[in-house]
Amino acid sequence: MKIHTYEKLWLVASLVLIVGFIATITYGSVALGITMVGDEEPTIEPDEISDDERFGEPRVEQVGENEYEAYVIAQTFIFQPETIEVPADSEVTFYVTSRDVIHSFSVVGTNTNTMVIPGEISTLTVEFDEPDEYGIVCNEYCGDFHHTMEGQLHVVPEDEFDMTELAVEADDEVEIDDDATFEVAVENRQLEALETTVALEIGDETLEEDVTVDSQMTEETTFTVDSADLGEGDHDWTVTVDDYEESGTLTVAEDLEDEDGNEDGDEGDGGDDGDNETDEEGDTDE
Amino acid sequence: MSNTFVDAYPKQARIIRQAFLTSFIALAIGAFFGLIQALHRTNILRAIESPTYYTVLTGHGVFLVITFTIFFLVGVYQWAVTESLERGPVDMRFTWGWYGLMLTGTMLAAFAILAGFTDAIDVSADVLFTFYAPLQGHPIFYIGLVVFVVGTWLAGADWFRTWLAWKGENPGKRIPLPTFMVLTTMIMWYISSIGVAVAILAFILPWSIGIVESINPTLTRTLFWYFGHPVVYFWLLPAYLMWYILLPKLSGGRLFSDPLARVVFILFILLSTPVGIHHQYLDPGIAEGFKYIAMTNTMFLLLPSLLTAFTVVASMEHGARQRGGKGYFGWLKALPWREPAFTGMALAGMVFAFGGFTGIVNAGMNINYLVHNSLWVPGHIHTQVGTAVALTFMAGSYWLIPQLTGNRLVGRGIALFQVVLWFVGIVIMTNAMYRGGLIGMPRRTAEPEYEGFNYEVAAGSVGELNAQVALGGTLLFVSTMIFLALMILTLFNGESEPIDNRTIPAPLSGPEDSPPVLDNLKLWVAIAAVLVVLAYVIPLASIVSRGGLFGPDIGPFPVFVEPVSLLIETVLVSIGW
Amino acid sequence: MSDRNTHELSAPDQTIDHDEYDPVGTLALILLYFLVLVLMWLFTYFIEFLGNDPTPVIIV
Amino acid sequence: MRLSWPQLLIVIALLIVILVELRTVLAFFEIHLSVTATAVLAVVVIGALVLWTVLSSADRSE
Repeated sequence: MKIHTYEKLWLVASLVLIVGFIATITYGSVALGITMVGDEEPTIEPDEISDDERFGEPRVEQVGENEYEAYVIAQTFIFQPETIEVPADSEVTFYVTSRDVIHSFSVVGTNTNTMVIPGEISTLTVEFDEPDEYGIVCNEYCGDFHHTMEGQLHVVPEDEFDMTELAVEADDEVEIDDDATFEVAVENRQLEALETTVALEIGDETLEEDVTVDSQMTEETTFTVDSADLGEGDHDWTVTVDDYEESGTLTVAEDLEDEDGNEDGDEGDGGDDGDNETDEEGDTDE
Repeated sequence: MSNTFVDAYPKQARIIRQAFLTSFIALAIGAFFGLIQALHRTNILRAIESPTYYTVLTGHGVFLVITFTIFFLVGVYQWAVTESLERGPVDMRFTWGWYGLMLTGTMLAAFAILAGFTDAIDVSADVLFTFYAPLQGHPIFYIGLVVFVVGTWLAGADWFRTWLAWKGENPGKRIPLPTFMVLTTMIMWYISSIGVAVAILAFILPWSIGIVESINPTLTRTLFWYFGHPVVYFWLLPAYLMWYILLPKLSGGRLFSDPLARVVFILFILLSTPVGIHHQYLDPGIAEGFKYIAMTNTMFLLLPSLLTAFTVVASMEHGARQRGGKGYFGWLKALPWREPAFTGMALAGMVFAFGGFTGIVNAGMNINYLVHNSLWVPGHIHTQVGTAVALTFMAGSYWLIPQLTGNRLVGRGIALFQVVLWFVGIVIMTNAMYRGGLIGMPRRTAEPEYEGFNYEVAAGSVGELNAQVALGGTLLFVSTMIFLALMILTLFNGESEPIDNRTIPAPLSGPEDSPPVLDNLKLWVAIAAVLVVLAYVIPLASIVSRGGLFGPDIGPFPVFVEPVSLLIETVLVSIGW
Repeated sequence: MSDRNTHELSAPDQTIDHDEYDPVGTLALILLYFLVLVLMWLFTYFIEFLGNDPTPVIIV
Repeated sequence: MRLSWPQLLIVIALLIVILVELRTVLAFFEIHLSVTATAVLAVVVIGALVLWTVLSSADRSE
């Protein structure tokens, strides 16, 4: 076969180029440890996601000193959780799966980018050094409102980050002379124990209690207020734990009208109707 | 003295004209849809609701990369086979048969897509060109695709039959180069289109009709990409054929090397298919090892294109030197830039060389994190298919249409302007697309700007990138319209003299310089089959064992669309749909 | 008028055969292309890609 | 004319392309050309080219 010398030269140069490209990619994988989304995770049935212990409640979880795992669900046309919050200087593994069609999970302006296929779980481990705010988009067409599918990723300064959750269960109305109770639950999902103070402000009273919440535990505190001290009328109250706040209003009445229709199936404590249940995250019944 | 193709083969010229006509109608609709998209996603003109954007996008993709390119391909290949074997098909009725089948398939798929514009018909297929399950289109869409693909298979069979008949009449002769290119392309197409046929016939179609309940999305996606990368070469190879066969002649020279051209096409048979997983670098459920193998295969697939670059440029240089060109770069001035067919192809080749780089980035496994599904990707597609292929087809038409009609080309100067306008338009548009992709702007979205964040633009602003996309898109649309107008005028131009001679000069280094084993097509098919088996059996087995053949219980997601604005409907009605 | 539609040259000024033809211009162009590819690759990989943190990595 | 009209057309097209790409390349080196500046630059460069081509032909025709 007759091949011109120049063409032979070009053939060699082409092979050098090709090998060079492959070498660069291999260098990235081996020396820099850049890893591809793979098949390490077992499959998951899309209609069993809600019962799954990881995806049942999409969230961020702390698994090591600076290590976190984020369980994320993509579905038409939202991400759950909508905002993911992690501390700076941490290592986060995202586990992402889809409830319906093929989506993607792409942190805009970064290499954190993966397809999300129903039945599969995409895993990506990345390091966040600096605080920042990123957008997350679905970059695979997933239906007619695909362009509205977005989320947020907040990398917050370490000292501003915690995984505390505050929930307050308080009476709405009490008859004068009865005690009003405030059940405060403080959950600490971090690995370190949380030492803090729970404070209730109502009227001009302030009640405080120091609590220590162990890792992955919930500590409950109950404040009792004598409604006679407050007097008849509406009283605003606020419960504070660190940066978290819950507030509501307590009505102290002379005589409570009997309201029938206690439709809360899940609360069987017949005595006081009109429970005011608040929850920090707002995603209760799943 | 007229010596055109239509003089020699009037019956064949007729079917080729018909294929080109179909192709150009698809081009017109596809280009119009492209204009709507360019103006919509940049928020310059929103004549449609955003959900309708995806109907338009599906149409843009299917009409341009399936109908426009493949109908043009069958036209060019019919020309190449007839011209190089110096004979027509064994039975012209069979030829019209496959054309009819392709047309029927196109009409069915087009109906399913366009019905998405109206609520009056309960049919739609807003699933885009890739139709990833569990997004579900109407069964008519899938049936249309299958019928179309079967039509192309029969077209290939027709050319093989013609070749076998020729072989009987010419024992011991080497396969003429153009026919060799046609046959090798079709072999590649047979091997690769099995993937999409299985995906549709075994899984998606039964599921869309309701015979099976569920689907394994990773499996159908992998089968799609098994076909989805080689199909890119199916669009590209007719352009290669024109670069190898027509461009040297138009430059005033001869093809530099026939043997290397054969080697290049054989490499495409061998390497086009076992690379599809490079579209799935970011897919969960496929091990990194398979991705790495696909990456090395893909990188070696650069080789035939790099070799082509040398051979084609050397053929052009040969022409320029015969025309008195001198120096290391001075010879470029001696090329026939006045000739739109030449200039269009040369510019297309230049864009292709640049776009090749962006393809290397796409092929690089881990760097895919940077660009995957970003606007970078349609940037790449528009430089490669949208220019290397489309502009070559348009430029080629300026030479071929007079050959097929016997009519002189109308407006040669305007034609020159048209190809140059395309070149400028594509660079302006894709430059913004690449830059947008690098800052993470997604592809395939009606509204790429979001509420919760802003892009960090390295240079300029998002508004500027948008303006550039819209401007480039508009220039491309105008260029397409000029092209189509010239085609129509040429079709009705009675003036027939003089038209370029149809003879193709012999290559500088002919087939006699290459070993006959290159023409042993069975051997290459066998090797290609082994490579495909090696590359795909284990990944497919793994995908099936993970997700099941019919997958987990995933409900279908029929894609419906809001009623469209009056504008589009009126336009479509006026086009005749 | 005679060759308004014939392409510019039907008959080249001279004929050059295979053995007397060295595509030096092609070689020059393609080596330039080689260089451009290498530079663009280095830029895209090491600056655009590796600078686009955070990147999924294996943490040992 | 130093360049034929088709050649002139192609050189102009190449110049437009080079300017568009040059702007991107410069931006990577923190040199930001505004759209207006680029447009002005384009007009100047292309204008100079056209003048150079056309005037030289006037010389010869005299």
